[in-house]
Amino acid sequence: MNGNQACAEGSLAAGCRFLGFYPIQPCFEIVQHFADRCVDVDGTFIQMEDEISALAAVLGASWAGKKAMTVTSGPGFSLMMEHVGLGVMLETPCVIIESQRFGPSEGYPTQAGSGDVMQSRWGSHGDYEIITLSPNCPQEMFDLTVRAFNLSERYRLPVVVLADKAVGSMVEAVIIPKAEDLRLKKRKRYSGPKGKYLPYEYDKDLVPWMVKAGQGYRFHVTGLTHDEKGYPVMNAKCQEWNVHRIINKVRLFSDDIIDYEEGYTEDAEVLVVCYGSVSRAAVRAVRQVRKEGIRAGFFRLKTLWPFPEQRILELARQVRTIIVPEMNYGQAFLEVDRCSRGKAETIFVHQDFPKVRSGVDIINAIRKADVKA
Amino acid sequence: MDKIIEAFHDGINKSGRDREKMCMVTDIAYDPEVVDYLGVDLFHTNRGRAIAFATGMKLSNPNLILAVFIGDMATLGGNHFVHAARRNMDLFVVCVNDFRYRKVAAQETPGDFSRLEFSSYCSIEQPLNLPHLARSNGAVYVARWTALHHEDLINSMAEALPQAGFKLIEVISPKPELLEFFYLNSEIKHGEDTAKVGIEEDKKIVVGKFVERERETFIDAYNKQHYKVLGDKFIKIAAE
Amino acid sequence: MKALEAVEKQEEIPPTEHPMDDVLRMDRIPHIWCPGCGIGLAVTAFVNALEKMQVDLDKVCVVSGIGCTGRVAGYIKTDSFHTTHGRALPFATGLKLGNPDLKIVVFSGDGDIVSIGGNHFIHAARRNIDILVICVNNFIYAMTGGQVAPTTPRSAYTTTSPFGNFETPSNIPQLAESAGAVYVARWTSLHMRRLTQSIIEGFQKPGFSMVEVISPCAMYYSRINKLGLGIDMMKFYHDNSVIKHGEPTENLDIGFQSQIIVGKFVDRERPTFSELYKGWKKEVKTVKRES
Amino acid sequence: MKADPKNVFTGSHYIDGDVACAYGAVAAGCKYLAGYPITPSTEAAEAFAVKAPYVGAQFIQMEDELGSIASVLGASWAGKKAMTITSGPGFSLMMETIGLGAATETPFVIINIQRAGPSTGVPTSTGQADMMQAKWGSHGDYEIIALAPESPQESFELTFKAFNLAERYRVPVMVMSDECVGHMAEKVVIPNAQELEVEPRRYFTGSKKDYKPFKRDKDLVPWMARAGAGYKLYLTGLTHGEDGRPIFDVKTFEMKSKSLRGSTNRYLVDKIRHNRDKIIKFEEHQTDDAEVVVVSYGISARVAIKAVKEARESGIKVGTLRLVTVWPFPEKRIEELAHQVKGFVVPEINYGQVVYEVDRCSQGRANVILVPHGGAAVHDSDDILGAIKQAATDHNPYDRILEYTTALEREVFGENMVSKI
Repeated sequence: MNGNQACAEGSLAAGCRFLGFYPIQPCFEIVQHFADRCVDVDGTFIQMEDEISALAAVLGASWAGKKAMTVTSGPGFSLMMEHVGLGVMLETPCVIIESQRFGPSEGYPTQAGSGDVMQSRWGSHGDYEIITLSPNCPQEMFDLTVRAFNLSERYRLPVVVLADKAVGSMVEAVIIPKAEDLRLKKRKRYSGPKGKYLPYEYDKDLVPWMVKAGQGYRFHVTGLTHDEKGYPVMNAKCQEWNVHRIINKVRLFSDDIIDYEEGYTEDAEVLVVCYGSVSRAAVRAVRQVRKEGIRAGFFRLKTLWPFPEQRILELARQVRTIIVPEMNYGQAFLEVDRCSRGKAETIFVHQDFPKVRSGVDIINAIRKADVKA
Repeated sequence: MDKIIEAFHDGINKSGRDREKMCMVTDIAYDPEVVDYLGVDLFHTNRGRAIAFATGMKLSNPNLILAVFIGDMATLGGNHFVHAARRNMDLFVVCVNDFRYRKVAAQETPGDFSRLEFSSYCSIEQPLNLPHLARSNGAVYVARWTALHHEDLINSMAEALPQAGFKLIEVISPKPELLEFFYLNSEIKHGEDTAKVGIEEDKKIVVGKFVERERETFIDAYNKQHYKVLGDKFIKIAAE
Repeated sequence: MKALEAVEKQEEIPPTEHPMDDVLRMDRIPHIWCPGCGIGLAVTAFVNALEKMQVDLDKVCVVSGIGCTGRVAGYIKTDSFHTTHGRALPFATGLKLGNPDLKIVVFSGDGDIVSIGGNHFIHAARRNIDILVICVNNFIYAMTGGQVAPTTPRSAYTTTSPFGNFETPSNIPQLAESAGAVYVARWTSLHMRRLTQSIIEGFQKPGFSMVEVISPCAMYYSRINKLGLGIDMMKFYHDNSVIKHGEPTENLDIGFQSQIIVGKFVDRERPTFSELYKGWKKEVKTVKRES
Repeated sequence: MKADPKNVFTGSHYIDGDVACAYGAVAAGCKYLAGYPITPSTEAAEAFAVKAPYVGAQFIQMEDELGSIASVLGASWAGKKAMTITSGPGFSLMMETIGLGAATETPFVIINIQRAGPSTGVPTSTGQADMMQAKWGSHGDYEIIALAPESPQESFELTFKAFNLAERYRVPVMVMSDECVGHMAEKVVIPNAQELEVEPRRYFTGSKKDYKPFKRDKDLVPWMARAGAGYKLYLTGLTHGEDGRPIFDVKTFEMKSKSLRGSTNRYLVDKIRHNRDKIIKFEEHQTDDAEVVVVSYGISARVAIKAVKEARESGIKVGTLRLVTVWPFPEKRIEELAHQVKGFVVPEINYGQVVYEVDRCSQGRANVILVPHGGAAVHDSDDILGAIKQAATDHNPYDRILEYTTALEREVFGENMVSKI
């Protein structure tokens, strides 16, 4: 099974029953697979007139009570930006699968890239925090899609899965667990008396309770700054109340969200921080230089946002050099550079052309760093 | 070379318009050879924004002749289409209708769902009647042909290019093996009421020239209104 | 009389139940609309229609975009959504497909529905999604301070057409009809009873229905163009509107202070998206079973 | 080239920041504005619409922001200096086409009058939360220039400068004003046309056959051509080579990239990084002996003045660094200062955006304190003062950016507010 199919399977396994989309390369296969399978599970899919409406429809479906997602790629994701903001403001759970392509604008529609890392965090206007996951193999396309739904339901946020063409078209064995083995998070539902419901009343976890449209709670939600009732209130206090919570519901629980994989870090002197499809080459490179006796380790980000600041700092204290290979001109690198706080030297290894890496440049960078020491 | 581009080439010749002044704005990635073949400037914008892009060009340099080729059945750019027609912006729009997103879903869909094709002309949904939409929003010239109506298409293009205002030619151009089928299943009805030219299953496709009329263009209306109010103080927009 | 006596005796008037209490969010009143605005009337017509139809209000959702009319959702006591500019229709589409039992009303302004949301409007109409659209047309962007709208009549003044508007205005009923709406009507906010009736018809009709409400903007449109107060504009509408049911929609252009043709123009049958989707699904299932 | 006197409304005006932006654009020779009404940026469009017919400029109100920005790109290629004016949500809609503008290296200006977000937020109040979006909002890698004015006078000057930068580097330039500056009416002095230097468009002058739209000079900036002048342009957002034609074949692309000749993707980033010293502008005060430096921009910089003054009076050696160009970021200067100072205080009307850059550039050598604000109002200068005091007295290095708890937060959430990280 390839990554795209695994992703569609993952979404269905996680209970996604609504897909709003607009066709775009290179993630169209996800839609095809979803469309193919959704008839069996009574799901709905609709091709909207553009990506703007695709995400708007997904938000609508989510409020109607469905788990919903959209699938897109770079240019489409850029169009969705306004509604990412609306999703954050209305606190609507939904999942955005984004298959990155190479370059700005149309770029290389058929080639993988990872230039949307910062965009997924900062792309919409205003202040918000978001969760972004980065799979590196078809199995993870499945697992992280499921996790994306869980996180979005738990934190009531749009969650972005940053895949790319390479991972999407990669064919590998994917183990789909039994339905009962999948741990699915349920939406935090309100079930109190009808007159008492406040759409934005929250408790310790900073997440408000949600209801479905048509249950008789007669709630109001708005993209304007709102109070507990969901009514617009336009003052600095209310704005503070909103933004502070929207941001801290992720920041405070970032330890629960952050997920990463480490290898050989116990004694590492050179650390490779990587994510997505590049990480496959990076991990390979680390294994190879280990054979040469270079003490290298890797740190693979599964969640790009929130960023594992603390762990990077701990590792920066321990290692001498941190190498960040990316398929862009420096995005996650900036965060690594920041979090290492000058404790370790940071080196960026970029790639100018859209080709899946062999890892040679990474190996060279590691060797160079080792020699320097 | 693409049949439509060929027709466009001959259409320009026949209309006698200056190629150097002509800009082609598209949201389809044409082969660069098209530029050399046609001898025009080509602007490949992002999906759906070709008409808006061309609007900006026209208003900045009214001497330009703008040919807009849109390929997505006005789905993403439907709004720009409607409003450019309403403003009667001086654009020559060719809508290449391939009944689906050729570049995206070229491969057959999995399983036996031959009906699962993704486009406005998608068979789950009802198709958009683009000529009718254009007419009702104020286009001055509306025609539809299949790509195989070569001569008619050339004539239509030559006829529409010199006119002032928003012109639409819809060209039905599905994948090559279906071209002939559509050609044979079409009937020419000039001046047909656009409300009746919607493409439906088991019905012949109506082609022909449906609308030809005159309306004040955006730039004329702009100049007229401002002259009326400001008199000599008004400075017209002109090329730099 | 009781109230009058109370006033005389300087007693406090006990709050009585308003007939619209159940449908309006009384805790949000007073509303934001200016004196002389027609949006309140359109809301009244809508609320009256809901009460007349005796629908289950729990199953009604009101979705709005941004703008003066965009605030309607916040005052109606059903599940109500105030979304982004122009995107009320796609949001409503998702809501409808997510839960087909809901009855969805999109209540928004001309800028929201025809200008920025124009694409969603034509495509929702083409798909024939089962939604009622109430489009309040006040010829101007009022919330942002009176800019030219696609519906502004020619030669009208606005802040961004300081020398008179020169663009041809949109004809909303014609746009709706040519895109495939099954029910199209237009009334001014003065035609209370007829408007209510149209809303009822549109609401009950399966498919994409659109009711345009011509409403005065006393604050910007009328002030800039020196047309008097809201009441003067109402009066003008009263004197200059002509009811012509079934009029071809191409004749419905509105000029500056010209006659306004109102009435019900389109009432036809087309299969809705949900029906087609259901049919498709059935077909696919049989194909799958056979293979 | 000097500015055209017809376009410059010389004199002393009492106008707000939005109008000043419009006047600055007209003075710079902007001849095309496509806008869509959105609070709080509409005044700029209105002012331009009033002036346009007198100076031969075109104002058009498009059907949406997507159309506005696309038509601005078109206008730019047709030979006019062009801009659009918007605010938060509109800015988000423009993201895709900003990417096209960056990829095709189209000079144009976007004025973003920021408001409190996310989503619709508080349309009528201020915010500074689109700063990161300006740099990162569109997909893929590219670099832009962003300027942040602090007053109506500067709105005029920076809008003027934005056009010059856009023409000079063939790049989208953003003027990141905010509602407070935009709606603040102050004295704006517009100088004589002779005093204003306008950067003319860098048109290609050689023979038509030799023209390549993405062939670069030493500064890595390519030359422009007019549409409809017989150059047979092919312009595309697809990854393209020097001649502007898309490279569909990855191998060719790889080859060209290696020889550092063909591909433009890399240059989109490099041309700004290469020229950043020429672009970057900031203002420093009293940093020579400073122990604490307040790094700020836009309206926050003005609010900080009071706090800095009070801090100096109470004996704290504090200086200020005001970013005029936020992007590209003055990395070098911050790094230099980090060696010298104990801490940076960054007041922003958001929950941390530019502060990340300050933190990164200081490389753990100085503490970084963020004074956050949710938006819809400006900071209380006492909060900034408090943060300055904390930075001056705290000698332990922090592990991360410290978020200062503001009075407003305490008021909204009470003393036992959810603990901060």
